[in-house]
Amino acid sequence: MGPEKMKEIITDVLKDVDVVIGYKQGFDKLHATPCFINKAEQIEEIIWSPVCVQNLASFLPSLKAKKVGVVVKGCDSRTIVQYMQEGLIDRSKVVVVGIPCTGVVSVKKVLDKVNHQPIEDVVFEADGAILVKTPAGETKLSLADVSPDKCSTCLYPTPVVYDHLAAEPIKSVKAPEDVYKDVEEFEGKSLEERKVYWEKEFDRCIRCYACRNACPMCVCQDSCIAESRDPHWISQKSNLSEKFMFHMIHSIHLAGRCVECGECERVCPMGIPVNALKKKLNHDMKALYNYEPGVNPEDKPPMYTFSVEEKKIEEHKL
Amino acid sequence: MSEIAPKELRIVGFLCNWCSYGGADTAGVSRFRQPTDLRIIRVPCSGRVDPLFIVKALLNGADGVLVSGCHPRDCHYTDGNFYARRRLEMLKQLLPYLGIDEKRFHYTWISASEGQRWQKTVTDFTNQIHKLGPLHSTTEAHSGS
Amino acid sequence: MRVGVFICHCGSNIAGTIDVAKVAAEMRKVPGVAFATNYMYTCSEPGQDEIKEAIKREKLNRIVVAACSPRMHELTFRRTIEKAGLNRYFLEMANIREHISWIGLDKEANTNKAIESVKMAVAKAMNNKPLYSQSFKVNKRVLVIGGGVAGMQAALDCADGGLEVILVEKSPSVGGMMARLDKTFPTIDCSICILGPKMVDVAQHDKIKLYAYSEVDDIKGYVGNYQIKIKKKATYVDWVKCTGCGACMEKCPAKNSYDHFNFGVAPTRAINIPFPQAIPKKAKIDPNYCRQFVKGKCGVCAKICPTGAINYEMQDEIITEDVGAIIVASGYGLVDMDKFPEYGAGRYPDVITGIQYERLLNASGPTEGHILRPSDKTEPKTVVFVSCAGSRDKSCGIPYCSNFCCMYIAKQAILTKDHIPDSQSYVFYMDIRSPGKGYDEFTRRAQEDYGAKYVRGRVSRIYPKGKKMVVVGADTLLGTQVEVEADLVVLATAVTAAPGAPQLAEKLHISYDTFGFYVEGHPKLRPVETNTAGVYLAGCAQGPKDIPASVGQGSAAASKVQALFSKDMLESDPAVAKVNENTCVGCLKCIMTCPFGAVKEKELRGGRIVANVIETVCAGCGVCTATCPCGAIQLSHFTDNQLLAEVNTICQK
Amino acid sequence: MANTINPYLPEIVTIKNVIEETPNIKSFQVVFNDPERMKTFTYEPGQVGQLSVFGVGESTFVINSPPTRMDYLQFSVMKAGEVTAALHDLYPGDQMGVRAPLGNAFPYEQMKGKKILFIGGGIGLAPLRTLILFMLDNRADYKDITIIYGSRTPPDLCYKEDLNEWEARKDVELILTVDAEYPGWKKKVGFVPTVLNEVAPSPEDTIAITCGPPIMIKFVLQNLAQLKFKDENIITTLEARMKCGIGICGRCNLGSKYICKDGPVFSLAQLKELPGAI
Amino acid sequence: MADTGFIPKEKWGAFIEGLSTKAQVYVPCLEGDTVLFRPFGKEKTLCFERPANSPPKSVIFPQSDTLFSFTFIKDPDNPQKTEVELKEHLDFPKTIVIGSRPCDAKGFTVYDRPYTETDTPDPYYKGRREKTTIVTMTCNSPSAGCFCTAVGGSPADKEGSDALITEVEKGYFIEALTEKGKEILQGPGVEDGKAYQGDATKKQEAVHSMVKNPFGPKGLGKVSPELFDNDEFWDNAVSKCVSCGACTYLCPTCYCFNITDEQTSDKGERIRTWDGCMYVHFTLEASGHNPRPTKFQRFKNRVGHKFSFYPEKYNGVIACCGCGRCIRYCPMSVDISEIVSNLQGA
Repeated sequence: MGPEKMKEIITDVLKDVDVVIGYKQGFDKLHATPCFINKAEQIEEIIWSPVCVQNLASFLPSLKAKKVGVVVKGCDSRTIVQYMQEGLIDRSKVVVVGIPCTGVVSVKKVLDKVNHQPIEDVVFEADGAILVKTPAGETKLSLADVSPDKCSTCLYPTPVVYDHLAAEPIKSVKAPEDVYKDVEEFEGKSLEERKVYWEKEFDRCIRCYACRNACPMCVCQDSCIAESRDPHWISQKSNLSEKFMFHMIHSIHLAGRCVECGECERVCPMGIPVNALKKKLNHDMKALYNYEPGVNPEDKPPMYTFSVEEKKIEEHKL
Repeated sequence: MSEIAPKELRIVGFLCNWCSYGGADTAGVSRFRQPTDLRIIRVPCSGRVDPLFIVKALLNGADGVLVSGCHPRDCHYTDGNFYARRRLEMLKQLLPYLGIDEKRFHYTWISASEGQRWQKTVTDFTNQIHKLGPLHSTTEAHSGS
Repeated sequence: MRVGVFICHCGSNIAGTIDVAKVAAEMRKVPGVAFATNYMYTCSEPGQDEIKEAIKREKLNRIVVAACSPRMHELTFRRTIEKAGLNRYFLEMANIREHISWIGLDKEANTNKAIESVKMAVAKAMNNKPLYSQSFKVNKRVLVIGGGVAGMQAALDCADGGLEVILVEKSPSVGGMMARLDKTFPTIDCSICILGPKMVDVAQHDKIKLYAYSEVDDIKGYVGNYQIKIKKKATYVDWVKCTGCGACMEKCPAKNSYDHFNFGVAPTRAINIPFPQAIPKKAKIDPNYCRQFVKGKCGVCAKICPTGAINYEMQDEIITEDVGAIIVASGYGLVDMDKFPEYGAGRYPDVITGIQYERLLNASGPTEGHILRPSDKTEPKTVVFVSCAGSRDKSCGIPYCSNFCCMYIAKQAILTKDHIPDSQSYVFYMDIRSPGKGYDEFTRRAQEDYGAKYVRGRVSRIYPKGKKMVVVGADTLLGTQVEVEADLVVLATAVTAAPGAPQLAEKLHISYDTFGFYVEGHPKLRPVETNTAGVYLAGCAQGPKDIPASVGQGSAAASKVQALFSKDMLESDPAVAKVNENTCVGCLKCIMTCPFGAVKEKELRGGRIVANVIETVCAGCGVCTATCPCGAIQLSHFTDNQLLAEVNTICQK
Repeated sequence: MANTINPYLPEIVTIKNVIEETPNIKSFQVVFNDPERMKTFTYEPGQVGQLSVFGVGESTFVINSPPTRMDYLQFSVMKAGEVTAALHDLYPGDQMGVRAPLGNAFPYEQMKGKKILFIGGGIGLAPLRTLILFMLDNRADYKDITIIYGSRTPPDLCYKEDLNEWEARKDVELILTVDAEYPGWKKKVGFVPTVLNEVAPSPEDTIAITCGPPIMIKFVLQNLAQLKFKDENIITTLEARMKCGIGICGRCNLGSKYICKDGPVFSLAQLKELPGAI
Repeated sequence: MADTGFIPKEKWGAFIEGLSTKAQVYVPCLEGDTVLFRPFGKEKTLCFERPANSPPKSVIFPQSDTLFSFTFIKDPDNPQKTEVELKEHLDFPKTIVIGSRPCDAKGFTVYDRPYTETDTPDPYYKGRREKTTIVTMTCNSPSAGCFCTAVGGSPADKEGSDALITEVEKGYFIEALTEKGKEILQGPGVEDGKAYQGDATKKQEAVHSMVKNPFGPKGLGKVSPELFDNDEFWDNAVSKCVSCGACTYLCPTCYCFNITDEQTSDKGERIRTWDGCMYVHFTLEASGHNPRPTKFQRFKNRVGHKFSFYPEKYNGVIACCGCGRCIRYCPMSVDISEIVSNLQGA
């Protein structure tokens, strides 16, 4: 399934919208970059391969005034559903070009495998093998080895919402109970171990806000309380408690809203597992309210509603 | 400050104005003895309590945080404590994931007439925090990058 | 910033266990505090003058009063500083009495805690912003919930004062419990004779709109502007046509219907008028017993009714009324007999409740005023009264005293002797509570003039023996076991909250205690107010009380409403949510969570969408503020920065 | 700069007097706590200072008292954000921090012997006030001085005492205007640029100095051009968010120029060279 | 010159440890898959193989730095009056950075001009800079996205460093470039380096040739003023930018900062923290006015500063060291070299 079908669809969609957001090749073959297509001649630039990692749906709220076509993978499509739940987009002004996806690469993992050499070429072979060429030679990798963790438990390889589908739908072969295995595993650690773990991870944070700005559900963006004096939740100091607090703000604001696209973690230049806390929260939302973000447009995010009788919440005793 | 200060731990309480703050008043009027560690912040409703206040307190030096509102269905603002319940439960479950003992945070419902229940809650929670000891906060561990 | 701090001694209430001078001295060291002092009674007139003078003399612009609970005196001091020219929201209070001095004896620990608490208040005060009220129009109509003596009194006082009154009564007639009483203590007045005229007044008053057999379904709005939904329950009789002739009741074949008015002392008809003096005097069908409903055919009443008022198809009806204030006089209930297995749990027909006995005594009751045992309709010669059946009994979950049982038992003992001169009454009591005017004399008359034998002790068991009921109890004064073979036993069953009281409280947003009684604004000083502006209490809904007290509260509540309505415009509380349009991102999550629908979408010039708070609808709960991810919607007076200032003060040390 | 070692370290001053100019503008007269410093402190008209409310932050204001009157330094503060709100809460006797002087000054040397036209709006009179008072204190050095000043309403006019004094002087022409009719107001009504056109001063041998809200400046510049003022004879002073005050932190740059260091005073000719300035 | 030395591979660890007894030593450490400069400690995993994710700029220009602390002093007898006492913090420890790359070192020279070579030098930067020895390491190979040679640098460039280390087969060849650099040669286990000079030069040249030049054979030319002031050009170029600050915070030459006050009760600090011109708050004024409200205006300023404004002010020196971090770590793979190429017009 090459990008040809997708190009055809986009050619069609473009007649009807102001702009289509797709992927084109970035500064090397390992990097794709979003492209905003408003002229037919740009369509040739479009690519589709496992390097197309960005969640393009994130751009939709900022383009609310326009009619927009957007290319989404299964995971990214949940963003659109969540936007619908929260009323952040006008669905009638969005044309979704869905791509059934068998997994993307983690650029960090690939670079690690090739010692961070400059990339000269990347070829995806039919059997799932990846040939990466660097000045030091050619390395053969398998997609499964260099996929981000989210792909290994992906339940939605085919977009949950779309207007056009660029290939035949793919059924998930992953077990739903595995999605939060990492959360449960981490819960096996002692309190002290967990504390030390997070302190070490968050200590690397440089508060560049890439995680926040790349997050499709961080609606505040320029109005984020991490940078405001009124309210003054955190200072600009770069000590651990402030970094920790920033990540708590980020996570708690995403409670029951994170669609697990993993952008926060992918874009972190310091390699902090930023998505892990949100996964934990999602795990709890599922357990408490049987809620899964970004799946059903009719749902209401659990933090913005309630039940008079909460069946799963027990009163805490002292 | 005074010598007794080190014996006390830092406990922050968020009490809704209509029920629990009144409950604490009732306990006071009834002269129900309580430990002195707790510092009370009056809020209109438990629904006003952003879970981030609790995180902020725990990260910045508090050893325990107590939130108390009206009993479910008895909220002065109808639904405020229903939202509070979801938010606070979310936090209650998240804290241990971060390595913070969830016992350092307690939320409950106490009405304006329940002075005795308030006394018991403060006493038990304070004892619980003392059992856990001070929370070694993460502040100024090392400032990296 | 120039904060002035005033530490109140409250006599020795605070100063006894807090070193107030030290607290004031510590405050003088706090940056931003320009003045700090301690004073014997800050709330007294000279105390308030001291604040006013200091504001002018020291050019203070924020005031912290460390004293009692703000629930007590916040308004007092707000007015004080306003008189001195400061915005009233520049006041903060530190509660060093209820929350410190009264709950601990360790002066050092208390002083330390007080210092920190006052520092918190100073930190918050420095973040206080001036807030200004908006005025809004008051709807000068009042809703009275409950047509008992308290509710009727409130309704009449309001109506006589010129207010329009909506009176909602759950049962088919007004009158409440008092209408069921035979006589009243201590005067032995005929109850219905003194109540009846009031009931008629209610019915005939052109300012009172009575909804009988109706319930409050829903309440929206706020003081001055409530929207009430009233459910008129189906009576299956068109009350416009019904003349109350009673023909239907005579002919109704369903003769075994439960008589709610008479507490089941005897059966009644499925279609009935509850009692001869009922207001409104209209018939109503009980579909649980009516053959037309139970069996699907009968129609006798429809045939007999001279005005054709019967309508089996009638449905409940919802009516909307707008009012500005609400008086809750929803009355009380009585504990179920099945709470008392040791007394037969209601299985013995000759063990009855006090209110049932009233109906036996009453001339318009089922026995036409003859005391006849329910089992065999014979006159009892030995009657045992058991007080505190449930009351003051923790095992029953009722630790409180039901207030008026001692008195009505004495009355019933007297009436028993009047009705049956050769009878003997026994009263098992725990304490005789008769503190009212003429009350104690009354209980003595029962004993001394009417020969009632008072036994101090609890009844442990009642069991039947032949036609008699054996009452086994202790005489704690003599220290002996007592057994009385009685013909009839009357239990003074405990007063409880009215059925459904918590549900009504939830609709009203008022508090209720563990037992379901509504909580007054202050037990001493605001006995008929609630903490919800515009909602007032009267009668037993607040707790057990006798008729004069209930009537007094009805009048008191009415006068509160009159005072409220004396102005055409009310001032809104400005401590409501406010949107910073510069930082609002228009995600509108606040709209999703606002319990009052007070937040609306607003389009700015240029098309940007932001949230907008309707100030008069906002009740100030702050749910939106805790929802808003970007801190753009802030609850005034409880902003993030104000609460963070308090948190930070606690956390530093 | 007296403190050559640390340009970030403010000097402590004490507020001597606070004047409520308008409902939301207050002027603060301050003196250095160190009396020696008060004697050695020098600056030129147009230079600015950073005022510190410790715990809140810093904000930039022009020193609007002239170097010819060194009893105190005066700053005028319009309430807008966190720092200005905190400044408004200060009273005589309170302390604050000052970093001054910063930035460049009006080219008053080059103005000598010329006619001077001041055009100000609202709080924009503050920087002009320094220069006006400086020129009045050196009156002989300059030819005709004309001041056109306006505000929204009469209560919004700043420096009312000065205005009265200037009005009384024969060697100054003061033209006051307010945006709309106002009870008791007998002087001109209309926006400053309109009044400028009515007055129609000759560009001959004249330097125009203007400061005020951006929209006013925009039209004043247009109208001055129509009146045939040359770009190099039009001087304005810019306002921008400054932090460091020494041309590093990157906020106030217009291309390669930093308002805090290379400005705030620019001629229109200079501004036209800078990207995004106009 | 005797200004060279050699450290055999097996003594490398001891060499660093030795230096760490005399100064605060910062070395690139591996944490997870991230390399960043950390104070040396035996428990750390050192990683010199590739450039660190973030440059060592925080050593001299900490992300958050206390400019001074203030204390309010009150006389309880006269509570009306509050005195303020200020205290600067200008004591800086002797520090050595080992393992920075030539591009990182060049970054410091970009700082030096505005921070030290003015009439109002920045005492915090200057103080740390003077106390810090920069021991740079020649790159083993270029990294994805880097282009130092196109902006006047090289993988073995000496500018800004006190010493340059080049890894050769048997160990590390050191070249001292300044007096501070010479002190490094006194470190434990340093042998005579002459014999390895040749190997080192060979390696340096080899790596140099591997670096790509994104500006084509003609190299970096003049920015076209027409394009530079063309809003549409910028709008198209940066529509995918998410306005985060990863590029600026990882940039060795980005030096913008913020100053804020933090206060707790009677004391507080004025802190200087990293800030970036990519953030909307950066230029937002209290009135709500913002001279650079859109992300393309902010991006334009960033590119303009590096390739136009800075060179204009400082004799044509480009304020970009070509480290490639802003490209490599950009969430959306925005490529500044591509934008600059396009800015040169036809």
